[in-house]
Amino acid sequence: MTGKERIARRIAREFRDGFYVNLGIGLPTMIAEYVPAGIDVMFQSENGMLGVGGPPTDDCADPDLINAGKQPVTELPGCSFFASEESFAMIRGGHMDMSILGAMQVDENGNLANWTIPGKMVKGMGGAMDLVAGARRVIVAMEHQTKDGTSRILKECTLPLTGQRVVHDIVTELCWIRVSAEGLVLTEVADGLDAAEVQARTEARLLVSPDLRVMTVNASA
Amino acid sequence: MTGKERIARRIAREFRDGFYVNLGIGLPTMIAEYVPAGIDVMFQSENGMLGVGGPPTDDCADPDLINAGKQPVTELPGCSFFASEESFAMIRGGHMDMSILGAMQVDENGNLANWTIPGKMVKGMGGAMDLVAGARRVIVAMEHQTKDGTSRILKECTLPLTGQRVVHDIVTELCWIRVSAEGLVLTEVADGLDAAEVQARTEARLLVSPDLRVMTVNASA
Amino acid sequence: MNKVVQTAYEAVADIASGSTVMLGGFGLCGIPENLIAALVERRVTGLHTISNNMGVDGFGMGLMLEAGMIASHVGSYVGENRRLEALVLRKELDLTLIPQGTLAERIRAGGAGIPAFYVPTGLGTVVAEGKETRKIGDRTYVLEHSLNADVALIKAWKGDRLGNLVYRKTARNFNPAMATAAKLTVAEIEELVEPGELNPDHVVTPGIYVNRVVVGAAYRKPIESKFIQSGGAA
Amino acid sequence: MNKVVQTAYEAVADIASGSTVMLGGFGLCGIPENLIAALVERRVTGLHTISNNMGVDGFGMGLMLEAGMIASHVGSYVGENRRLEALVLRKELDLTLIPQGTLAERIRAGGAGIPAFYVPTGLGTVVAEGKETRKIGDRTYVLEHSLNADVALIKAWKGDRLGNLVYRKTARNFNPAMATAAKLTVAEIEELVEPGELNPDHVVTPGIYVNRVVVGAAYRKPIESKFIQSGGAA
Repeated sequence: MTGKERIARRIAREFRDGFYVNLGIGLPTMIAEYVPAGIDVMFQSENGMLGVGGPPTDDCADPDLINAGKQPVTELPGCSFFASEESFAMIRGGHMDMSILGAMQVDENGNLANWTIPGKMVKGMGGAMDLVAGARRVIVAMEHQTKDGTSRILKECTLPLTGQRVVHDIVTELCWIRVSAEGLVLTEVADGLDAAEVQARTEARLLVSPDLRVMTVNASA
Repeated sequence: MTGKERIARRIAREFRDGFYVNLGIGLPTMIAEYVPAGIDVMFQSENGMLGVGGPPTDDCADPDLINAGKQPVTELPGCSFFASEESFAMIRGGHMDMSILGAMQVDENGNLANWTIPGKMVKGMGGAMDLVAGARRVIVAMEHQTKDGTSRILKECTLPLTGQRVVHDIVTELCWIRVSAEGLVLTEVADGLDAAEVQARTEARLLVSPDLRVMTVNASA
Repeated sequence: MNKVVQTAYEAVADIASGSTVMLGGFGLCGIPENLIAALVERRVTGLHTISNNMGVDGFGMGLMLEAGMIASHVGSYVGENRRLEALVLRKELDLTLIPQGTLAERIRAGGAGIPAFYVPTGLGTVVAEGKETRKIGDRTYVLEHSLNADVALIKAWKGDRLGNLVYRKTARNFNPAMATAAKLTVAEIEELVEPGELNPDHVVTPGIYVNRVVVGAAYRKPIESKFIQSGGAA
Repeated sequence: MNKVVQTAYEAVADIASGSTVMLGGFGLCGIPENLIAALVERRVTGLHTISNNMGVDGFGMGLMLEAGMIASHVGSYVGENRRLEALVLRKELDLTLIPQGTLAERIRAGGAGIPAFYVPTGLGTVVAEGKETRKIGDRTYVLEHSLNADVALIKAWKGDRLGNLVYRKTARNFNPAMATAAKLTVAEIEELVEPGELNPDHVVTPGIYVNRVVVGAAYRKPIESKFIQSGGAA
């Protein structure tokens, strides 16, 4: 099981029956594959769809039916389509139970940076700023460190922010971290690791929960 | 021809092909009957319909299909239904070519009062304040005087306003008055009347247009 | 995911006295008849209602008024309701009248996470009194705030167990906006269909906004203009 | 009332250089392919465009960019467009990036007569810099202003000669809001139907918002994620 898959599987365990969830582009999109059996979750795509299904077979792809990552998707029974301003009314209005998105940096205050590198990358924030400002619970799903081993969980973000004090939880292949008023609280660590090892790979200071547990991941979907 | 019918017929002559018009409750609703031949006008009803048709035969009345006066109406081909917030986005956003409504009082500044008599009448403004604030052209259609002969066109409204400086034209059975920055300008008088006679029945001061004409009314629809 | 409850009574069983309640409808068109009846049966009191109108004497919200359930009301038009007029003139009911478009937009804003916005409506009138005004471009506007509620009781035409709703003709009116603006949204529908039966391009209220769905029965749907002419016997 | 014009070229014939132009679509989904082609053919220049994205190298608004027609752009995401990135880094094109939901709401506000409104989005980030903030209740919000345009070029699925429009699946996106926010709205459709053929309960854009309707042809509709993988050859 890859680190990304472990993250996706762990987050999927947070879903409850009847949840409405927005999944960001990239790693978060994988989470849809691991919804626990017996649980109905409706996925929203901010370009204007609720009830997003998985990818179509290649010859059934409909160019009028894509997700926010511009990938072709399918319709689930009971899905609906709506315009952009309605989609973001839904997001901004606090109707999404959960928004799960990737990050370049997160910090001790729950600040998130995931949209730009000044002077280098001109892409845009898309719907990310709206999602972090509007969802009831914002979960960052990302690999713990960059490819060169730099921590993505910092004392203070150095890149331009996507949102200020918006992140509720950070999930990586190593651990689950809850953002609290006191700071970052380590609540789960991957099997075989301990808190000190996670801290060693993290710039931000981690408080250790008295209930620290092993991060369990369902093997089956 | 009654005075009300004369008002309705005169205003209908202002319609141009392709106009979108909101007609208020009462006298203004009558105007729909007199749209000149060869002219397509789409009537809006602020409860959420564009393309309002005339009244149904009694046994065809549909309780789900009413106008803002709560009267049953019919659908014209190409009509559409929408929610209240969309209807008023349409009105407030300046998309209606014309809003025609009744009044209790209008004054020299184009102020309009048509919704309440303090201590006596508790009804509410409904959509009137939105209509006068949003339409490109606001025409007041009303009988020139009250039943007891009091002028409804005043130096200054005494009743609580529906809108401040919102009226463009006032049409009564006696005359057409244009509201200008200089004040009220009499532009048309009913056949057989002159400006002095209209002024005698009007509290507000009327400037007389150099192009004063007889108010002509199409006899046929 | 199944939001269907079996009876209107069950659908409103936990609405507490003193709640703020939005009720959909324009006049008697598109009102949740069955939910209103259930609420009257429960006799909750001290309600703060938000609805464009307030029914008529003898029907719709008029029944709630007659049962003494309403402490305050926010709406745009309450003509055709003599009991209400009398209560207000005697100051026994706190009535706030606001422009219909501002009412609709304030409710929409409540559902859309927009706490306040500017409108031209009502400038220089009593509805702007005590409100901030602001010049933007060459026109002056009034600041209006969003409206939310504890409960929205709405009426749709068809719906599915996920809460997806479509409306019929002018019975749509305030229902979709109210569906978005309450902590608990209860939708009364005329016909329950299977998920997927509603064309997803035609869904007006996506299920995310709806907590409970109940199929109504025995609709009366009086036409208000006739109901009043005939003294309530229609 | 007949708003149908015969060719896309005719539909955009009077768009002046220097105009502010809204273009519907999300990525390459729901974009007015024929109107963009006609505009490129006309080579109007100095356009100020408002659109969520800016196509890709070789398709959609990317073609306008390559033809040197765009002076400034307001959008939320322009990834997948290397030419644009280069122009911006060289400061040859004035790019304003704003959150997607704020963009959509600002356009809707432009059509709805709401000059400004408050949102939580972007507080404490670069998009709030220089903007008024305000505490309402227990949260702080950013003041955002409406967006309007001289022209909106939108894409719908079916329409009639009165300008009533319906959209298909996620090709709806920004098109309905943009239809309301411009002085001149030109709608490209795939199929023209008779007035009355569209169920009035299903109409998304009522004809009042639309000035011209043109039936598009030869749709390519590439799927962006595949188009880019295959280097534009899809």
